[in-house]
Parts: sequence; C-alpha cells; structure tokens
Amino acid sequence: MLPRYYFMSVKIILFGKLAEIAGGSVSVDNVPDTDSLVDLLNKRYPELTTIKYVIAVDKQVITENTGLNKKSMVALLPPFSGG
Amino acid sequence: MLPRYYFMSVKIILFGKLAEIAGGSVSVDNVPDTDSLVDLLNKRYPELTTIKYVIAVDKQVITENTGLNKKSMVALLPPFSGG
Amino acid sequence: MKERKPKNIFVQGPIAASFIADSIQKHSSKTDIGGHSIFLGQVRADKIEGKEVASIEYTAYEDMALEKMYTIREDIFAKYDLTCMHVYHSLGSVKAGEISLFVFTSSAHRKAAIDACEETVERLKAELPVWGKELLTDETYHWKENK
Amino acid sequence: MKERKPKNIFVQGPIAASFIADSIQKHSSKTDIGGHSIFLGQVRADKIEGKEVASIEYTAYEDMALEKMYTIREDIFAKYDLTCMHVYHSLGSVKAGEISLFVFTSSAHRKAAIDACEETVERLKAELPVWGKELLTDETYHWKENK
Repeated sequence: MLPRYYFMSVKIILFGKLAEIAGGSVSVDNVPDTDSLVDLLNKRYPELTTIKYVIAVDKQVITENTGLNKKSMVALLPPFSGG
Repeated sequence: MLPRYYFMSVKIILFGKLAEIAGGSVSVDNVPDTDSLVDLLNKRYPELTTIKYVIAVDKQVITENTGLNKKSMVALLPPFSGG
Repeated sequence: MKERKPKNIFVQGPIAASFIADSIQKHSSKTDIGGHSIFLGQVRADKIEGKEVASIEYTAYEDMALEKMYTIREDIFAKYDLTCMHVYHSLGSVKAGEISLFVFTSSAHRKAAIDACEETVERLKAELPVWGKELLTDETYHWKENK
Repeated sequence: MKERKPKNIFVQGPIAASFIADSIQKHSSKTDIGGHSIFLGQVRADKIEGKEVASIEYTAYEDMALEKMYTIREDIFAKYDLTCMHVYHSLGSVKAGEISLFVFTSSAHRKAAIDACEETVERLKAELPVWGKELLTDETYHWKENK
C-alpha cells in the first residue's frame, strides 16, 4: 500500500520576483514536507535557486523542514519591501 | 559721586502665574544685578517667594547672579507648559 | 480556537493627505488623548543605475499580512498605553512623492504614542508580506528590499 | 554677530487638520523624501479636583521662544540628515480635543525623521517659554506644568 501522501497535491502561491519565474501559483504532487517541495521546485524552476526567499505554511514563516498535508497553505515569500 | 547704576531703571517682564501677581511688566530702579532684583521684587510682591521660576536676561536663562544694565531685557519665567 | 477578526489595512493606490486629515479630525472627540504620533512612508524617486524610480507597484499576501498586523497590533497594545492605532498601506501603483504607508498612534501621553508608532513601523516593515516593484523611468523595473 | 532670522512658529488658536493636510501635500514635490514623522499635541480634558479642563489658553515669551526654536532647529539639522522640519504652536485658546502643537520632520530614511521629531518635541517642551492656563468647566483655572 502506498503512503497516504502519495497522491497528495499541494498548491503553492508565490509572490514578487518568484511569481515572475514560476507564476503566481503552482501545484505539486507527492511532497510530504517542505524540503521535498523545495527540491522539486528547484528542478522545475532552476532560477529559484538564485533567489532568496522564505516559506510560509498556513501563514506562518517556517524555519525548519515542515510536514505538509493537502490542506496546507504554502507560500514562497521573497524579501519584504512594504512601507 | 553716585555709582553709575544708581539711576538705572530696568524693565522686567513676567509671564503666567507671575504676571497675575505682579502684572505683565514692572520697572525697578537701582538694581545692579539679578540677586538685587530678586530681593527687591520679593519685598514688593511677597507672593513671588512661593512660586518657582527662572530668570532670563537677554533671552537666555541664567543660573547665577548676573549684572544688569539699562538695556538688559529681564524676564521672569514660571515652569514651561507648551505643547 | 481564538476568534480573529483582522482589520483591513490595505487601500488601493496612494494615501491622500485629505484622508490623513479626516483621520486626525475624527480624534477630536477623544478628549483623553494628549498626543498623536504619525509616520508616513513616501515613495522616493531613487536613482537606480542612472534611472529613476517613477512609481512603486505594491502587492501583498493579504491574508497573511492582515494576520501579522493583528498580532503586531495586539503586541503593541499590550506593551503601550494607547488610546488607538490606525494603519493603512497602499496596494497597486503609488507614484514618487505619494504616500504608501500611514501609521497613526494616539495616547494620553506623548511617550507611549511616539514609541508605539516607531515600533509598529519597524515591525510592519520587517514582518508584513508586502512587496514593492519599483518602476523606473525607462520602463524597466527593480524589486525593492527593505533594510 | 551672527545673523538670526527665526521662523515664526506661533499660530492663533487651534491647528486645523486641514492645515496639517496642506502641509503634508506640499511635500509631494520633494521626491527625495522617504519618510515623514509627525507629532501632534492635543488638549486633554484632564480631571483636576473633580473639574474638567475645557480649554487651554496659551501665552508665550515669543521673542525668546523663536530664538530657542532657531537653536533647536539648527541642532537637529546638524545631528540628523533631514530634508525639512516644520513646527507650529498655538497661542490663545485651544479647546479640549483640538490640536495645539504640530511637529513635522521629513527625511530620505525613516530613522532620521522619527528620531528628529521625537527629539524636537522633547526639546521644545523643555525649552520653549510657553505657558498653558487650563480653563476648567467651572470657570476656575489651573496653570499647567510640563513633566
């Protein structure tokens, strides 16, 4: 039997410069955690590796590898420049 | 011969609570310095001794006894409360 | 679960001086206020490689920004004795010389209003997911980064 | 002798929100500005022995205040990288809820504008010979003192 996450699809939203590279949102399948997500995105969009960003899961910036489920709201955030 | 300051008249301006006691301006004769001025004013307006104030000579707050001449601009300033 | 009702802070386009005046005027009925502190962020016509910034196009991750702002607001109210706080940030295009950020704190005493305003500005610059794309006079652009 | 041309800071009566808006609006042509910091002093309806402050009647030793303000302005410009500074203080009657002090500093970067505004407010409260006579609701009065 396959692990539960196997068919899981996670939607990622991207902002600023990142959205120019990969679009405002992308769907990825089969990513149990944020480390796997980054690996996959880096393969799909090599230019992402050249850009500084943080990842937010459920609107909280994460600082270590974080598990994902199909309800996870994942966002890739380049350096802020509000104000 | 009398000393030069003998006939000297100095005009003092007063503000805030002090003006209520002694008026907005008073003239005093025969005061060679600010210490003499305070002595004279305290005799003329005993209530002044109950009030905190600083003295400005030529628009500068003084912190020690200061000589006066007939061109001196003397002001008695109660605690500031602008803003 | 805690009930969260973040107030919207985003306005489309620049923040007008008349909007700021209205906001100030509304506080005249709050006679327990002794001091207001206001910070305004204005779009600067910075020179970038010989070109000039003509405007900034702001975008935000609005949901997250409003939640963050809610937390910042709660923290600031817990720390300072404030009467009120108002924050507005532009989305979309704001030209050089126009205002894109308006932070307004009020208190009985000046110290709380001033310190709260400064801390709110610093925190929202660091924590709100908002991005400014600087559009240059030659129609190229540059992504701004807060220091 | 140094030539001194102190700018007038005194206005008769309260400072209107529309005056503040006009002052902000005038800065939109200065596109080297990135941040404005504003402090507004508002007359508080303080309770004094069961009575309430209805208004403050401001008087000043104007000549000395303008010279002091000139010195403060010079010191602040020497210390901070400011684009401009504007200060207005009321004379005469200002009702509770109305504004009696308006300090406005602008700079390329927020830190200078914010720090300069705060320091200017602190210095003028401590150094300007201005007095507020608080008129109470029962028509008695009380002389205010800055802390």
